[in-house]
Amino acid sequence: MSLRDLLSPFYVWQRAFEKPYTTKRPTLDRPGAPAYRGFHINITETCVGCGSCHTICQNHAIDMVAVDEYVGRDGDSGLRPRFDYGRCCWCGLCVDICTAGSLRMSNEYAWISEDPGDFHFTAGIDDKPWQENALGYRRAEGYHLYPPKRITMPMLPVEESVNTFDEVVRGYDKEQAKKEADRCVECGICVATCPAHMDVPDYIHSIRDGDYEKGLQLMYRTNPFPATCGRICTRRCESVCPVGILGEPVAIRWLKRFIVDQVDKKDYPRILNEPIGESDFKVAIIGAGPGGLSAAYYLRQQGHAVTVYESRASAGGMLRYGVPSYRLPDVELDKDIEHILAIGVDIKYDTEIGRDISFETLLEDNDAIFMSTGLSVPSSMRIHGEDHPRVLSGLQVLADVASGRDPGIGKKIAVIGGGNVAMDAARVSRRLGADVTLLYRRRISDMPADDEEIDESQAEGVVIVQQAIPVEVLDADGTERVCIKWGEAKMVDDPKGGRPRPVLQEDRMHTETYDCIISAIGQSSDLGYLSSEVQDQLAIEWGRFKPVEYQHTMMEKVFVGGDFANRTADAISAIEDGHHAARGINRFLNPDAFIKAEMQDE
Amino acid sequence: MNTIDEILDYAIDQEQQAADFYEEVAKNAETASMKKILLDFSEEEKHHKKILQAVKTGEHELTPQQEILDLKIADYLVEVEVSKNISYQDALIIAMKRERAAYELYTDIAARVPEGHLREVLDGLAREEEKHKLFFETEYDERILTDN
Amino acid sequence: MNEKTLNTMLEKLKQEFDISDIVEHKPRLTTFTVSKQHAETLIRELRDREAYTHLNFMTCIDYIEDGIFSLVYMLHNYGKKHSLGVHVNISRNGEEVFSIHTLWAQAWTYQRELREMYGIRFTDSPRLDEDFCLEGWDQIPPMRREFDTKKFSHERFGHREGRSSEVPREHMKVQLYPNRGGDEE
Amino acid sequence: MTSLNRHTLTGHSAALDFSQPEPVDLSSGKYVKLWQGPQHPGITGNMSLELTLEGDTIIGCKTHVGYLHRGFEKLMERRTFIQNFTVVCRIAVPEPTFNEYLYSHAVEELSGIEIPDRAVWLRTLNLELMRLASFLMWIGGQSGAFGMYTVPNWTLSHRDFVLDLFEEMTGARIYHMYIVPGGVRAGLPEGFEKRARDVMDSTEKMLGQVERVMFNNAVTKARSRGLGIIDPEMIDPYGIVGPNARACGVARDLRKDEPYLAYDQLDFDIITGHDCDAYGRAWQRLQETRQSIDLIRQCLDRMPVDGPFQADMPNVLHWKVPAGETYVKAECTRGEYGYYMVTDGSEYVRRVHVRGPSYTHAIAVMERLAVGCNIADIAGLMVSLHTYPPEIER
Repeated sequence: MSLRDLLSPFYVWQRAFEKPYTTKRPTLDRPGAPAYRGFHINITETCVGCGSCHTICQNHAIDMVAVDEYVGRDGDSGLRPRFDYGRCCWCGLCVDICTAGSLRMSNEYAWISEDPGDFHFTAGIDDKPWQENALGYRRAEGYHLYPPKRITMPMLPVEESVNTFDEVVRGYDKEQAKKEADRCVECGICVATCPAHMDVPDYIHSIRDGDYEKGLQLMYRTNPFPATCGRICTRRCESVCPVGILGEPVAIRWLKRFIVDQVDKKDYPRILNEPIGESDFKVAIIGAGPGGLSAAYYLRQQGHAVTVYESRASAGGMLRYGVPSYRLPDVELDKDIEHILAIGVDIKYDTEIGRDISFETLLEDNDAIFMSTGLSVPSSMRIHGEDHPRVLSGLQVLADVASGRDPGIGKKIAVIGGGNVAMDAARVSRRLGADVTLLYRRRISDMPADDEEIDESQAEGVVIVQQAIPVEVLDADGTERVCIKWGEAKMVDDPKGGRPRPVLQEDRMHTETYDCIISAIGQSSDLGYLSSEVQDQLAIEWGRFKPVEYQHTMMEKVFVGGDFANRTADAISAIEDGHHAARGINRFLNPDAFIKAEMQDE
Repeated sequence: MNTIDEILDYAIDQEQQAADFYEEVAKNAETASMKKILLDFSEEEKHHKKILQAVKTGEHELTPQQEILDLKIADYLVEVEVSKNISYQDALIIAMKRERAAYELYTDIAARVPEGHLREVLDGLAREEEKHKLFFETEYDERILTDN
Repeated sequence: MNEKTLNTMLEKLKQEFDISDIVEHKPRLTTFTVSKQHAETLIRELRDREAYTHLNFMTCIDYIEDGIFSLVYMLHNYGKKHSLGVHVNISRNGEEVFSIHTLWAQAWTYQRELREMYGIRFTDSPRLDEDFCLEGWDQIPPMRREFDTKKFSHERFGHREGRSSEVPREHMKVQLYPNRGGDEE
Repeated sequence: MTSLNRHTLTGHSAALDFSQPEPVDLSSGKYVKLWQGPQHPGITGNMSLELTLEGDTIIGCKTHVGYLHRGFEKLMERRTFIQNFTVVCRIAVPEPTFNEYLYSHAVEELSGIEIPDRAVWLRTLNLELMRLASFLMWIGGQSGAFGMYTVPNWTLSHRDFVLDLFEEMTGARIYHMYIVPGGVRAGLPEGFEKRARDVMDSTEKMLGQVERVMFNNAVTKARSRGLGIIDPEMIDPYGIVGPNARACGVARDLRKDEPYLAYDQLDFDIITGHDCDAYGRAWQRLQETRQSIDLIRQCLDRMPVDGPFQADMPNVLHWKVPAGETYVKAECTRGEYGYYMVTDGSEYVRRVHVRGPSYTHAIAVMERLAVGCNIADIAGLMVSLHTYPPEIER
């Protein structure tokens, strides 16, 4: 034993004169680190109630509960997470997965209450002292628990696409689709917003499982046009997809298309194998667009004798005569239509109600009628000189091209409008070799057309002039040309609210000569086949129907749907109208069965 | 038209005439829904009339200095004919153009009278008509110029 | 360990023992399955002849669907920095297994744990039936896959009152579109 | 069969005698049974020693665990791959991040995920800070076990300074849940490096004081020299790893032997000792604590300050890891810590086995070294093996 070993320990005395390590303040006053994982905060206005926090919580500490402050609406389930601090382990996975970025943690970690119920609370709804706490854990930038970016869709390169009517969007391959399907958090919030309430999370799940036949079956439950909608759907679902709040929404439309692309048409009867019921009723359907054919598909499954009357030579309505083939190839549309017809739906082409058969006869001969004749008349601009022969309608140009006729547009043209028809007309014209200028009275951001359509149009060389209000059509030199006078608009805020309105600046006028002007500013319905008495009975307002529940009109046997009966005027809404009308017609034809069933439910 | 009351009476009468006009067109309209729209227009004119009557009794004041937004939609549209199967678009065009004409009339007269109370009343009436025009132009912008 | 030495060793072992399913997971880890009859000798040979002197661990995987337990002996060769995972498949139904408690001092502990958690018996393994982690356990051995932890906890412990959760999609359907969607036909 | 190889392998019969002690006749009155634990402060964590004494001398020791069994390996079979990462940290309470790292690493290896460079360095830093915190707690424990309570005050306060760093870096002091499959959850906060260096400087200074007070101490030496001697021949047969082995002169360290994370880019040598007793092991750990401070400084010097810290990940809500099997390991304060993972291609892991060094150190080794020990030294002996009961039970 050395002397050193005896003396050295007394060194501890030196510490007595140094600053102590301990602090005098009560420890409760010590705030957590800025990113401390303390008690939960939820910004309930931002939260969309997707329930991902509930799903990921390994402790089952989170319930999704209805709260008085929020009700379900597009993009918000109205539910909010409720925490059970008897189970929480403060891992913060709920914060990491939060699709809306609304969930975070405060750096508060001390909380005393005698009531155990206080530790079971709805963050942001039940008042808690840390709700306004600015510090605490939140998901770090660049850290994700699901891929925020979409799998890029292979597209035809612009230099090719502008020269062909071949489909621009090439579709995902299996690997890409699986990856994209993987991004879905399966909250199902999109289902409420989809007009047809398709089982979106379920068919996306089927892609992850590689079970495309199941995916197809799931889609046909609510939509007999999956090949079509997988291409041209307005995809309201994607606009509410929670994954899109902080990243890009799941490409629901492309995934739907992917499933259809995987299944051969000849396998449809085996896979879908719809049971056809027994019925003696006869139902007539006016218009073989998506609404009419959807109604036909679901009505036929009940066993009714279904006859569709179509004024044109082919079925599909606007899908065939309005949507260009580079967006929706005929063969894909036919894949949908042929299956609907294959289950025993009868169709009469080139048969116009009011000309070949009267509406009254139809009413007499059938037990119910579903009308879905859409918006087929192009709107007029009502400006001077509009009746110039070189002013064409967008609808006509599209129908001509769809039918294989030359619309004769020339080499330098102007398109007027900002909707999808205007974009279609512009892009079709580019494919026909014309230089295209598109005049729109508002800003590009105000355009009702799909953003993708706007982007692709511009990529294909369509020149968009925004805030351009046409005021007059003038004669040009020679009968093959036409002049348009337009003025620049400035956007003025509407004092009563709403979107800013364009105001013409009369000192900023332009005149330009074109080979033709394609007007595509909107459409209205053609109800000429209905007598004014019938129109009155149907209670049509502003050329549109206002059906009651189950698409029923004021006339006993008549149900309506599609563009002229809804405010959204897109294929998926028409499809749902048809499906819903089919339900309504079944209830109307078999009232006893439904009343019985409802009584049993109660 | 020299006194303010005379001017207001004229304006009130004009509103009544407009209301009568829409009622007349409504009578001939083919469908019930169009009838309803035109009768709504007529009600709107009667509402205008009430406002002017309130101005006359002093219960309401005109606002001659107010800036009213002019969307200039009516200015460049073609004249349309009144018919029994008139469309909503055309009914709106007729309404816009009538309000525009009234506005121009009052502005015109105002320019010819000396500055003073009378002129203020005329300017005020012009603003009223401009407001009515904006009402129909907004409707046109919302419902007709949808571009879809 | 270079590939050649490894292959030479494996070839040699294959000749002597009933070895199958050789998988090289990464340069430092190879696993294979050996029949129960050969396993004890093989493991001893690996320790004494091939210098796999370190027992990293010993454990068991329950392949309930195949009716087997796969015992895993992870052996390490410090010199070659290589690990060998030796799998020995036995029946789930109470098949008794040789003990390696004479080869490594900690082996009996593993075997005692495996008896408790899976119900596997190791011949002559010391203190095999002493409780390890569990005291007064009256259920089936808990690591067997058929033991349902959630059910057990539901039955054994209470629930907090007032807990219930709604599914966003169902909630929205009831609220927003009760008569629509693909369900009611 | 029981005599197999016992005498033939090395010739050192004593080291390789694994046999259980003979039961004694308690009714003879010669012996006393004494339970130490499970809450005894001289036991590192909650486990019990069932001691048989003859006078002051221990003639038999049985260990009892089970007070911390939470069935994590079972729970992990019933949770998704992302959920598990919040569970694993609890498997070794004073040193949770090794579980986070090894779990994540096993999942990444099986799913073929390469983590970005910055995540590699952040993980290395995190693990070394953990080693430092763990050693600081251990030094306090060892000193306390020999009856000196000044040193625990010093070292545990410095451990708390390291925990402050963890709190900043990870959002929590103990269960950091920072290392996640795919990378880490965040970069370093503003000013972290400076604060970390300050803590390193003051800890280094404090360690000097500890050396003077605890190691150059006649009492410590008297009580720990010759206590719990590990015969080097025991090392492989007993599976002894880490500082317990290195203190016997066995130069094995996974950071060097099978480098993981950024260890192949750090400058350090394996530290070894030659005294196989409790003092030698304590000295070994003191040096490794200093080495850890050096490695932390190297990490702070060399780590990239920007760039991604997470690999591209699938959606963790329905993450399926391909079927496979792996064993990954890392050098924790006690030696080889390992995760054996078997996956079957589903959303759940098929089997995870966690290999903690205490499994043998606290049971087989302890039961053997205790025999012949004085009852007063049993706590010091137990601590000198540096064991964590929760990793035995999982």
